[in-house]
Amino acid sequence: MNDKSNTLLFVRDLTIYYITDDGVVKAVNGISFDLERGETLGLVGETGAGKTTAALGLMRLIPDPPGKIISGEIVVNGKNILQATKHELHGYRGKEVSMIFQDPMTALNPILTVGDQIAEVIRLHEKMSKEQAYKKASDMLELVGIPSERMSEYPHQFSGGMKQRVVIAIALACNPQLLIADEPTTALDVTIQAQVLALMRELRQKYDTSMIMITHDLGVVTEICDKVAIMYAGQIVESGNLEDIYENTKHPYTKGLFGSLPSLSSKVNRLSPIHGLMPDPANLPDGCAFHPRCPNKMPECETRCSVNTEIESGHFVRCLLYE
Amino acid sequence: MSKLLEVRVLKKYFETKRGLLHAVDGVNFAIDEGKTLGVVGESGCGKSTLGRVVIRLLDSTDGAILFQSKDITNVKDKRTIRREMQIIFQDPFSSFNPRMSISEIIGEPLTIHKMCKNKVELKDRVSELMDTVGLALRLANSYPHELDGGRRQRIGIARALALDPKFIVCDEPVSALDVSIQAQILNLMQDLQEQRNFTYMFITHDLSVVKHISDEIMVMYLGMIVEKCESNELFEHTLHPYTKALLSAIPEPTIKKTKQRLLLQGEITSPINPKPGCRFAARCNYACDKCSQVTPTLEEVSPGHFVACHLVQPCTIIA
Amino acid sequence: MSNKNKKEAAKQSQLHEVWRRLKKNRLAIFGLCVLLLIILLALTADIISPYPYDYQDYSAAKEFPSFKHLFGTDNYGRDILSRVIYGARISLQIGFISLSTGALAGCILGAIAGYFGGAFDTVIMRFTDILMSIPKTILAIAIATTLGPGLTNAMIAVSISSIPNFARVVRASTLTVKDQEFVEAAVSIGAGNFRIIFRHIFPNILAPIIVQATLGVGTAIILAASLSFLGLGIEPPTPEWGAMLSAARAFIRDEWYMVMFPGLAIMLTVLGLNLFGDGLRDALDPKLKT
Amino acid sequence: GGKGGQKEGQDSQSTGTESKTEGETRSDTVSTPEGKTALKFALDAEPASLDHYMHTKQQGFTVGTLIFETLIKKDTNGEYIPWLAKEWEFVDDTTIIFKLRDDVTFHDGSKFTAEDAAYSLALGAISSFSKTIFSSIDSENTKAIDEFTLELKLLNPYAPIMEALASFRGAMLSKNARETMGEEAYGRAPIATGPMKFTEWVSGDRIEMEAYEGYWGEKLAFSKATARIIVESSARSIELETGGVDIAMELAFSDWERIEENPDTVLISGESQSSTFILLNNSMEPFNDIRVRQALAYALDLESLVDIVFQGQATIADSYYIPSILGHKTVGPMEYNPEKAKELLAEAGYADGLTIDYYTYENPIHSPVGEVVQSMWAQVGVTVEIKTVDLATMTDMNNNGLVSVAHMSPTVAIADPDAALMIWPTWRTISIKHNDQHVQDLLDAGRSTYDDANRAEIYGELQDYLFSKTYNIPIAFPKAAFGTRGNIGGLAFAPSFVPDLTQIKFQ
Amino acid sequence: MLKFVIKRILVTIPVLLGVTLLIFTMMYFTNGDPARLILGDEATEIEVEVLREDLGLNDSFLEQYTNYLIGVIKGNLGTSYVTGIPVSVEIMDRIGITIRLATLSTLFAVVIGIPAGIISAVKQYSAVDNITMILALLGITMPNFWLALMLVLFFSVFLNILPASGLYGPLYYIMPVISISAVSIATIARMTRSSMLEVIRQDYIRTSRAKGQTEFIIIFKHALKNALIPIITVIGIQFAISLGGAVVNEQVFAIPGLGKFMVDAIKARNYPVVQGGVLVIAIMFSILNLLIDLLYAFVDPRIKTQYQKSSKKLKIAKEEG
Ligand SMILES: Nc1ncnc2c1ncn2[C@@H]1O[C@H](COP(=O)(O)OP(=O)(O)OP(=O)(O)O)[C@@H](O)[C@H]1O
Ligand SMILES: Nc1ncnc2c1ncn2[C@@H]1O[C@H](COP(=O)(O)OP(=O)(O)OP(=O)(O)O)[C@@H](O)[C@H]1O
Ligand SMILES: [Mg+2]
Ligand SMILES: [Mg+2]
Repeated sequence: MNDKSNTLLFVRDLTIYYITDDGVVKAVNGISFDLERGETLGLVGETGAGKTTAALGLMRLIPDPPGKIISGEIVVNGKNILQATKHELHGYRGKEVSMIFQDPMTALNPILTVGDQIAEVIRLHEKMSKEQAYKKASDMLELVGIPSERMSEYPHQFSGGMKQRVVIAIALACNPQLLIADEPTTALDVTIQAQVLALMRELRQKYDTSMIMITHDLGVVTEICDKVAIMYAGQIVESGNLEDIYENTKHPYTKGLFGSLPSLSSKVNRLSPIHGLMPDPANLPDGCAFHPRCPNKMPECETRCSVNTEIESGHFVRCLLYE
Repeated sequence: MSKLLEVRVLKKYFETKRGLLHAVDGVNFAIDEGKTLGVVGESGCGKSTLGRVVIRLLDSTDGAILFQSKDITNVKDKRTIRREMQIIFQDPFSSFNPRMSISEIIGEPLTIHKMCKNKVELKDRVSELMDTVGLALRLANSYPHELDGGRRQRIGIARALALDPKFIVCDEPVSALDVSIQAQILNLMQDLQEQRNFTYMFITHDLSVVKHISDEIMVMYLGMIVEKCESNELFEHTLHPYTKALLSAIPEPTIKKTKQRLLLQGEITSPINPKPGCRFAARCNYACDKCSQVTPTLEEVSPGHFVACHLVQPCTIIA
Repeated sequence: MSNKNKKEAAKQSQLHEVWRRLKKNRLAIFGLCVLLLIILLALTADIISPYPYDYQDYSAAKEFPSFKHLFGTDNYGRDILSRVIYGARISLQIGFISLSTGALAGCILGAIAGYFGGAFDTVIMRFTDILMSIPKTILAIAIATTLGPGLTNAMIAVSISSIPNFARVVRASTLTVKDQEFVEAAVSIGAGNFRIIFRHIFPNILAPIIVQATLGVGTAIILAASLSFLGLGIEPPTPEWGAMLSAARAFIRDEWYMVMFPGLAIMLTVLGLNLFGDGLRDALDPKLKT
Repeated sequence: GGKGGQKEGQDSQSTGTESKTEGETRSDTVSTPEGKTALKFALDAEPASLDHYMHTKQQGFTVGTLIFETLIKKDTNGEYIPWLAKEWEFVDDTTIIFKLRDDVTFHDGSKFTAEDAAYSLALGAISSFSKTIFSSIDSENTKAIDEFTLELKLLNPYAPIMEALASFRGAMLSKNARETMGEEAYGRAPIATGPMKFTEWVSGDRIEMEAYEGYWGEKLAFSKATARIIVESSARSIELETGGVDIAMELAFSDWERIEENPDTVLISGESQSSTFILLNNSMEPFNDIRVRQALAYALDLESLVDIVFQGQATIADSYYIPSILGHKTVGPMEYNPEKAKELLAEAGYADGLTIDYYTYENPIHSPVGEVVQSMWAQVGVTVEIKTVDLATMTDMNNNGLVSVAHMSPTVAIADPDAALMIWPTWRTISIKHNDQHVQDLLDAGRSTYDDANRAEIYGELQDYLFSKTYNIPIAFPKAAFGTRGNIGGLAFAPSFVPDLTQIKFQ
Repeated sequence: MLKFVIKRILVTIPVLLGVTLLIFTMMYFTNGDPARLILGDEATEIEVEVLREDLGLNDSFLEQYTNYLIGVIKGNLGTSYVTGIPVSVEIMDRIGITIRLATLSTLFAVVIGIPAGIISAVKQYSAVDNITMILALLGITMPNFWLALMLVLFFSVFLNILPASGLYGPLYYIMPVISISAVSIATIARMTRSSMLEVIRQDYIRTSRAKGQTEFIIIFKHALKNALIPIITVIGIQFAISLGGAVVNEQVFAIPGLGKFMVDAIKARNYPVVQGGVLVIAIMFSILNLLIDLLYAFVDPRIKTQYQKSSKKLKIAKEEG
């Protein structure tokens, strides 16, 4: 915090709702976090926790209607993105911040060649001739481990892992300062996932890109992240560096997550899952959103939601137990 | 302990536009009653196909399936098979008819097999089943789309249980679920197994899950078994290079262990008209000439531990 | 008993859901109202139409619309309003009956082709290819000529020419539904083909069928009207709208109202059907609406 | 589509040479008659052939009047005048000698000779399309005596022979051309002696002709003629009004008034040679009962019917053919008396009503007659079910005697009572099926009598007899009209619906 | 690709056979004797019988059909009963007009319909969208012949600026093209709209937004081409309909096209013409379908590889659309 210049991203109280016919879906409820240059944040949460929504919010890509950014602040390089004009956004997206979407199978345009799609983003943000852009695109392709001869092939001629690598190449083509990766490996097999993760690690180092890694896999986080934020029902319930979260778990939800995981190293007869289900974001319970499932529930939890408490330097927990 | 199911040189080929797809190619294994056989492997390696062929949802191309020592490979009347062998599907979203209510879905097998004398009995049975899998009775008239994934998977289990089968193929029943829900379901399945002595064939691509639930594990690669042994043995004495790679690729949710990684090159090759030789050879870091010429067979290298790899069993085959 | 009631309630709630979505679509509701109004006219034609549809008042031939004859009279002195109202009965009858028989045949063929595949599929699809290789109007005219004139035969002609569309829609939907796991699940619990087709596949492909049908009724009405226009439809004095148009077209220059009102009637009916059908499609398939 | 495309291209070119461009033609017809050299007329149907021994379509005859010529013609006073034949002489009741012109050539340049004339007339006798008129010709013995002398032999005395020869039905063909081309090809590209020669036939669209340079007679006012086929009656009249055509045939009744009132157009109308009546199948229940037939006749309010169906453009039929034809005698009409009709029906055993099928085909006159008759007969308890069939089905059913009631509106081919009574011979397949030998006897007698007074008497008796029997119900003698642009002159009304286009003068 | 084309052509042969058999059977069982119709009702039974024999109408069903087929294989479609002209010649006379009219109408529909659909989709729920879609609906719901009559009434009668009938110059095409294309415009616009809406929701569109691409390029480069498959399908269907189904328009505008010709032939029991016409239309349809399939490959590389890999079952994409 003291060295403000090194902070790339600064998010405060970001709140995003989807206003649908069936009610207001409170997908993201006031999340705040910072990201330094070169740092990787893991954003972990179960389905529907609001991870993708938060990421789209950072890109200003929330589908509107029905999505609405209700309040908050997103500052990238000192600029408030929520106030940016359309024109500024075109320069921002893909150049300063780029995003890898959840499903590599559908993220590529099926009728354009892979080369076209990489070159497109280069031509948009860098003053280059067509030839130069294609040259750079082929370099990018090589970089992610695909022979550049395959530039003129179409996405359907690629396997899932290769497509994901193309998506990564597109995201990195303009050397963005921040890369948001939305579950980039969920759709892939473990062996391929390992390849892709290795590649991302390598590239992140090479370009010194900051990264937000969205996942629901606590294993993936340890592979690539410096910091972790655990999301539950649109809120960050616990955040800190890897050690804080993995070794010094505080929030009952985070504990529950770890208890639910079958482990390779130790054999347990039964897992100890969290009971119940994630609440419907259109109909969140009063008080702490986790209280209906919480083993440590206190009467107060039903009425009041805790504030974010910093229990150690950089380790935040949002739970009344630690307030 | 008796063998409930035995499979011999089972093959399943699909005709496709591009050629013959060897989805399952000469698989041998047996499952003891009351045990769980875990099947792991990458996407497309033939796990689901194997599961379906075993319970005769698909007809096999070749080989034999023995259930309770009876050859059921070509039995025409599948009614008894259906009652003895059931399946739980991966996708809790598409495995239910969206136009049927929960009670109708669970009651359907009972109706088809005329296992209830009247409506009242049917209703009672359905309530019982719902109770068993932990579904609240008030959901009886709901529709699947109104429920979350975890509950839906419980419906799937209840439907499979309805006919009181001995053997259940679980085709990635938890892959689509969040970890917290996944744990609930896994516990339920284990409870049921203990209570009713079910035999599971548990298909998954998640090694930690398979380790947690299985007694024996079978690793598949492109339609073939590459390694098969008792669960702990597999993790302690991994023999096949593919299994090794698989294990090392799993990101573990701990920050203590720094494990040595074994990255595979390239991706899974096409199962269409495969050439002779080890199917893993193209990606294998240790492959030699022989690997690309001779197909390794599954050999027992230590008691109960089977491997199909030339490097592990060098003396068994003469080129 | 209470279970049954609840079950009904649950089924209704699905319908409810569709209805709720539909209600929000103002155009669809407008279409539905138009449609209901026309159906009402058709049902109560005997009561509400001011004159019998075939009453010829020679002294009042070709009268301009007035309070006595709101839509004017035709060249036989028949009240055009009454004929348009009775015409609703005929046209809706043609539209609905011919379409539903065509749809039924098409659905059965399509389901067989899609579900069983193989030779069935080839034969049935070639058959629809054949029907589709002949322009609809010409096919309908050929059938109508072969069968001879008359309401029933016109309906047969229209319904045969609507078979291929349904067969195709149903086949395509069957193919997608067939590959879903719940069908396999039904096989796994021992369900037979019949049960699978009617209990599992059909209810799930109903939406495209209903939509196709709603839109198809409009097409059927227009096709039947074209047949009448070409002289192959309905026998006089049946007030079929197309036949009215056809007979009136000689008078288009001076007695434009003779052409105008039956034309508007067709347009309004088909418009209602289309608006409703479009709305229904959106309501049945919420995915389509962003 | 290469071929079609080419054709179209050529057409617009060839029209272009004649009258610059299409647009200008249109304005030509509207305002400037000077220099106008092309005639465009609209037909209501496409003839299958232009060879008049291959069809009976008046549309084909209309075009034919420009291409073909007859041996003799009839002038406005009703006198027969020489045409291709210079003179003729009745040798006896069954032999006529014709002296032909020697300066006539066919469009292919060959000479028109007695050989061609004999061939044409013999053909008329055997063609199924003209038999009714020419069946009396002795096709074996009709022959050329020398190059320009023709001997016409009749099998029996036949009074209407001169009328028939003067009508278009007796037009001359080229023996050589027809035999070498084949009858069908000849019909699609005829070669004859007329002032215009055939140039092109765009199937479904138009027939084009141009002036024949070697024509023996007076040149026509136009050097190019186009017959367009426009089936929709409203489209035809619109084309006339907007100047797209010079003449429109077969105008719908509803258009007459407007054409007449339009200063740019002229309506040429008059009594036609057609008559319209309801056919009853006399060999079928219940029409074999005269009481039923009469009842049906009494139940018709002909005045209203004529008003509605013909929009006043017809007279109520008072007999079995039109007054302008020899021997017409007013015998009807049957009075409108629904009470009497009911009585008769009751007498015949149909007090509780009767259901009959009425056959009609889609046609601007047929359907309305059916609808009005249906409504009128309903008043006396007769339920009529109208069956709209197409011509093919109707013909078929007629052959098999299955048509119970139908409406018919034939146009008499030649202005002679024998032709006018063409539906009455007992051998006819038309569904009148009266089988009355007395009718046949009278017809035979009339046919073979040359003396007009005697003939008139015979036909008078026949009309009385037919009326007493009510084998059918005459309804109306409709008028006919065609419209022309204001600058078309010289065109006389043609009761036969086949106007003599050669008379046209531009004003 | 060539292999694909050849296979496709081979597949159409049974369909064409089926078409001839179907029409033949229908005509065989139709009332009405062509011979009697040709000769008129003044001809005697004997004459009719002779003609029937000549035309081969007295042969058995099978004989007639095989004779017909043999003729077709030899390239002989028979001669028209009515005019005696070879059917192929008669059809060639008309096919040009029909194709030209259908092409113009379809082009017109495409030029109007696709932009209208795009605007509608991009401005979903706006006034422009609503108006366009209501107009499109009117286009579909208006009976074709009624529209044709109204056009004539307005443009030829009241305004007298367009010729009422015939096809003798550019001006003559205006009204037929409008009235034939009304339905096509509407259908294409609606299909474009819904297909665009579908595509706009896809992930790859979001990807290109994330790249910072401008909306204009996203719509025209990324979305439109992807949305094109179902649009091409309806364009094809509409083209096919106007090729054979413009009967009523042809009647109203006195256009000597194939449709009206066929209807007249059916009414006149002119069997060779009916058969030949239907066969030719069916052939045109299959050529059209083939062209459309090839167009798919041109638009969508996935389909192209599919064709290259195999020639079987390629209609999937089309049927889904
Ligand atoms: N377009 C939308 N309209 C309405 N609700 C939406 C929309 N997109 C997402 N939501 C809802 O917002 C909530 C958060 O969704 P989001 O996609 O951000 O979750 P996620 O954490 O990314 O989940 P996953 O792990 O499944 O990707 C969910 O309840 C979802 O149903
Ligand atoms: N009905 C079928 N027709 C043709 N090929 C099939 C069919 N079903 C499966 N296959 C092919 O057989 C192979 C094995 O498929 P299978 O579904 O058994 O794999 P899997 O191991 O279950 O994969 P996943 O983990 O993705 O479920 C795959 O290549 C698949 O494409
Ligand atoms: Mg997400
Ligand atoms: Mg599987």
